[in-house]
Amino acid sequence: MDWLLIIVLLPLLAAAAVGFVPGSQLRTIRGITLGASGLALLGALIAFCSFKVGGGLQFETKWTWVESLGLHFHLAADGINIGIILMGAIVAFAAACCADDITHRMKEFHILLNLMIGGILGAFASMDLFFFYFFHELALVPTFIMIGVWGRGANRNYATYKITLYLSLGALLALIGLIGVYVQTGAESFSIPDLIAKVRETPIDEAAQQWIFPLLMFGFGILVSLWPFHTWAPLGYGAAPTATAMLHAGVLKKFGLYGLIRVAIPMAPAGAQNWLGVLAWLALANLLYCGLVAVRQKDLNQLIGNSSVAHMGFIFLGIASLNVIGLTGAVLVMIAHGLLAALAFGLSGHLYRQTGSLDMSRMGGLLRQMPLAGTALLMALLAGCGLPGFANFAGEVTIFFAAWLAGLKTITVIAAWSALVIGGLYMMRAIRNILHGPRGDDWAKASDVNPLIATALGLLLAALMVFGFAPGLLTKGIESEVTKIVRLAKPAADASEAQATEVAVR
Amino acid sequence: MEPLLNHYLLVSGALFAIGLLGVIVRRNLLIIYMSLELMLNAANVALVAMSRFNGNLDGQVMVFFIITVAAAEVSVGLALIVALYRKRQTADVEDLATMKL
Amino acid sequence: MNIAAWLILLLPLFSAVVIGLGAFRSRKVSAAISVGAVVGSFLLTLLLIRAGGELRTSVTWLEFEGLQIDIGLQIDTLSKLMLCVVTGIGGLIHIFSLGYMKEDMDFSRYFAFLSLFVFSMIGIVLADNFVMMFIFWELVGISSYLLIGFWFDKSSAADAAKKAFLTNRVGDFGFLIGILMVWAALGSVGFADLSNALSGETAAVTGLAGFLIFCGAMGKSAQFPLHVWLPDAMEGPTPVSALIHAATMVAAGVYMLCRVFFLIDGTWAMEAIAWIGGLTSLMAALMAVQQDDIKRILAYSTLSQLGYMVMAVGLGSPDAAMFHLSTHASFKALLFLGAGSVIVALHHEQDIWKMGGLRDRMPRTYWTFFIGTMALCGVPLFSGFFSKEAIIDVALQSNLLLFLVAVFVALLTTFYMTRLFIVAFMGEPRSAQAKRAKESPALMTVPLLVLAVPSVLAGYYNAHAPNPLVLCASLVMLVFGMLVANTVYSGAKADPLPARFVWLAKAMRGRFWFDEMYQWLIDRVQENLAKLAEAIDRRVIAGLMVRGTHGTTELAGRVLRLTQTGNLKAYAFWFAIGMAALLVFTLS
Amino acid sequence: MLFNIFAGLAVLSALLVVLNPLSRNPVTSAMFLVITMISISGLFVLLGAYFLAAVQILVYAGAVMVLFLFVIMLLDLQEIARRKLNLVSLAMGILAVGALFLVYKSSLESTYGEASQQHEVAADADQAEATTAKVVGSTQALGQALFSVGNGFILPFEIVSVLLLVAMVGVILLSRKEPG
Repeated sequence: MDWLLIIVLLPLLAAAAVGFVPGSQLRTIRGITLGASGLALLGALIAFCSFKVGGGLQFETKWTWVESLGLHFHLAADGINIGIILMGAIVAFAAACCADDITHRMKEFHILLNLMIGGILGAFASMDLFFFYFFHELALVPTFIMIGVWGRGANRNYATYKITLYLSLGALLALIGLIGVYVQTGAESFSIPDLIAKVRETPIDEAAQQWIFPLLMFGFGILVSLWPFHTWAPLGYGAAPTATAMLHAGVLKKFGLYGLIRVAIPMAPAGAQNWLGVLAWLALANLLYCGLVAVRQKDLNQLIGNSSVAHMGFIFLGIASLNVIGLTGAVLVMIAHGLLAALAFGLSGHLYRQTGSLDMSRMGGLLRQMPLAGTALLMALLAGCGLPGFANFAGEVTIFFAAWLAGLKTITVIAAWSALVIGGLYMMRAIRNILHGPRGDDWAKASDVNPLIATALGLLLAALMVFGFAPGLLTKGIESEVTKIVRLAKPAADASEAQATEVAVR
Repeated sequence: MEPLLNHYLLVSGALFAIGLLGVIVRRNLLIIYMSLELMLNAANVALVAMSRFNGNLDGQVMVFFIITVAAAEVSVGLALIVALYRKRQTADVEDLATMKL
Repeated sequence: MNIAAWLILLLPLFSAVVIGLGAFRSRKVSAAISVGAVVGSFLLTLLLIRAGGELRTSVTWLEFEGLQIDIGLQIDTLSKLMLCVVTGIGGLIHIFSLGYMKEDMDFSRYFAFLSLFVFSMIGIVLADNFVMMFIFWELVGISSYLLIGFWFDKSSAADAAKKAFLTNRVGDFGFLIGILMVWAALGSVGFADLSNALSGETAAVTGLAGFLIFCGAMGKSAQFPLHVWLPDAMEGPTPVSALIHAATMVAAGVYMLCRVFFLIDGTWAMEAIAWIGGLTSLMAALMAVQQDDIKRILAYSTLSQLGYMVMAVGLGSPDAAMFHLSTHASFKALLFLGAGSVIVALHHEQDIWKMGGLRDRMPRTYWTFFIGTMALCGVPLFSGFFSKEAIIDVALQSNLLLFLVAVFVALLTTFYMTRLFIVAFMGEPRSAQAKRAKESPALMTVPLLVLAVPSVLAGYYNAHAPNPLVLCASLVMLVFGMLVANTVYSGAKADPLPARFVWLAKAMRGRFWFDEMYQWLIDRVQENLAKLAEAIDRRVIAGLMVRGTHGTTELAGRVLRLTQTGNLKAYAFWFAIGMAALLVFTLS
Repeated sequence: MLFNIFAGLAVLSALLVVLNPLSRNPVTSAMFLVITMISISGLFVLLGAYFLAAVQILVYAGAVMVLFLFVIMLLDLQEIARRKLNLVSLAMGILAVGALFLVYKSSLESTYGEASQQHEVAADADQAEATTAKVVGSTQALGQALFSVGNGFILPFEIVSVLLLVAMVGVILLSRKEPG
């Protein structure tokens, strides 16, 4: 059963269906979106459960589209992206539930939302460079429109322009990199498995890799708010409507990282070797710098935005360590952070709906006022600062071990400090200002979450806990794939890798 | 001595240069227009010389077409100048700078 | 047998989850589940102790080539002893808080957090590898955060909880780096593999790693630099203070030191640990002398006793430390619960100068508090005497200066405990509530009586003939302390000491201004760093790079506009020049 | 010999059209333009393009120059007003034209210069009688070249006629006096 096809097509069909429904029927529109994302979630769950670890590409659909270019509509799942697709489906369903704070032009919003969900799931499921990029753009453009039209806050336009310019530039750089890869590998097929097979015998020549990898790295880096190019993230999420912020921060932002692991490292290993040192330092800047900025934030959304940028620093560090543990940890944190960011933005959306402002200095004592949302926010913020029991902790510990093994000792120490202490500081300060202490004056009539949002948040929390208590579910599948990539990326260093493991076993 | 091809081309170049000089230096629109005609004729001379020395008539046919087009162009150009003059009461290039950005 | 071990761990978690999910609606059900879970674990521990012998079971949690992290249980004499302490005293405290928290509206939430705490504490005790210990280390941190900040409406409680968590986090940072270093050097995280993989030449690395791991213990057991959070943690309900800040959590640090003793044995980390322990005990004792809040005095006394234990480990005898840990757990829990019953009787009055004359009003609390004080001061025949004397003995053999410190601290302990006892229980009631105080209900006093038994008998667990010099030294200190305190404080209306030693008393009362120092440090370093980061974020990146590109494009636009002069002749000229240049370029 | 007369006359009168020292009146430059046209048609005759010479005189000298004079009279411009010579534009003009002419001359040298002179002369010698005999730009030859099917000039010829029609309509429209 090719589940992936169903998962990807459902939201796109829903988008078309919503197109036909007249604008006035709000309930039917919401019904269609919820139904589509719900079924997609179900499909993803079944696919995840019936996934055989280490069984190579599964649930494969491959339609040749342009024979001469070697371009196929090729969806497939292996260890790495099955977890991410499941996370994407969960976040998509949660975002659909939390999308009821949209008041005007509901129909257009839902069409864009469905397109975005379809784009996201398609991007992570496609094994073909062309569709890999196409679906990403399909998901990215609705984000700009949604922030522009339904955004909130004073500097909404500025934020929209900024996010559009930054992400388009990033996407462009990445596109050039991808084309470079396609051309350099003899240009007869777009599908990633063939490219990897081809690169295995005749790798791209050294000089070409030196410019392909930085292009891909900085292109994807901008998409994922790497340090110097991160200012769009907190601003954009501050201004975005709840559903968009959840989907973009949660899932779409991981596209760049997934691209790095899936395309950049296997295709340009030599390039990777000397550029990943730079990436490690930038990742550290991400972690430390954005953590510090987050400490100073007064607005909840800005704080969550900055903390999610800091979490990206983790994933970059995992990738930069370029060993099996690091890459597995990176994918694990990607999934964990996806769920966490969605949860956090869902809750901040709920808070925003109560009084129209997210200024933390005026909040207070909300745990008493809205117990359900309060406890969910408490758990979300604690998961944010890496509390065991949630999936983030498992990923972060793995990455610390990997970075130490890869010899980035000082970076790991500073990263640990910024993650544990600074992360703890701004999360605790947020909990203290929002949930504890006497109640803020204008929050008297704040109400708790309605059942629909409650189920969405519950789902996210459950997923975080499940992967927190048993990360093995994910890591086994990821590790089998990642070992192939690492062996490709570091053939020479394999001896040292084997030697490292041999020391460990002794 | 028998005039050679590059003599003719030299003459045509000189005529063209003078025409261009007229267009750049003079301020009266009509004079500019005349020097424009001059440049056209320079081209004709070159073409006929080429057809004479290359041995086929294509050059001359080309000149024939150029003359007709030039005629059409002169008529329209002069009509424009008349309309312009009637509106602006001047034919001096310096004053007609409305195209300035 | 394995199931029993797993059950001990999972029972409290099961109770926390059940209460959290649904049972919190009814008070009785949640209380029953929580107490049942703890008592169940206690019984299972007794079962395991009777069965005897070592036991190891583990389940893989996260596994890569080169890194094997699993959830493993290790039952041996050390963990059995600690399990007894945790589940036994935990159970008694659960029963005590049934009475103590009766009229509190968040009754079931309290028991859920308590069960969560017991679960994470047992996790630390049973852990057989570093990462699992780190996981439960953090879980203990978060459950103590939840319990300290239980009455989160009070902003002082919320701040205290935040402070406790963050200080623990600093300790955990050191702990994590220590684990990474050990793993990198010896290749594994499991204690078993580590102990046999340990060879001579890695001593240098394990020294630093050992000290970093001690940082983790420092955070949790509130040793010298990271001790600021413990006094403020008294904001939580008293049974919480008893459970967390007397018996179990703070002892986790000492237990961990004993568990990884083979790692730090013989390295330079030992002296550092010994000195930090000694310093903490001295400083805490000094601070305790001038405190007025009954719970704060007990908190500082816990700090100084912990200093003793850490010093004992630092001087090379983890057994003395564990022995003192177990005896201390019982009588300190007794003292805290006694204080709890006094506070309930006086309607949440915690200042000892408002108490007085409780001797005849609350006989049972009085007598149990008396036994606890005697044990703490190390009066012979009580448990405290044997364990404290063992530590002083160890100090005598290896480090004379620390021996003097230990003896002086014993004097201070006796002094402030007798001061507390006399002011609180003797003399005339100094306030209306003190007059109307009456004995707490049986539900609260029974645990006191039950705890009084181990406070006396626990000492004979491995009683041995005390060294004569140490014996007479401690006796002299004991008598001298009691006499001085008696003369100074019997019948005193207010504290006379500040009059006599003005600046010393002020320093003690102000807790040597560590809080202010840390606050100043945080404001200077942290806030400025954050301000700097935000300024850069706004000006350099957002301003320079974004405005920059925007500015340059506009400038280019304006320059190009200048070329459109509207002058026909200029156009012709440029046209000609362009043609010439093009021709030159193409023809050349 | 005849070539030098005609070429010299053409260049001289062209110069006078542009930089007329005597009077700034456009009529004089128009007259000199007529002389240039005539001398160019003379050159055409020398080159054997008799039909074109005739057309040149008829169309250019006849029609175009008359049109010019007609417009000059219509606008009765007094060119005398502005005497001061704008040196800057003069210098600009000379500079541009000079650059362009030099480039032209240098390219002429390289293609038809002495280097290729000998080759040219040799080729020219035997070629001279053949070409003069063959290519005579008489009306009949030009007509055949224009209208024979093979050359493919028929379509352009039709297009040109349409062009002339359009030009006429345009002129009428442009020079119509506003009714208001």
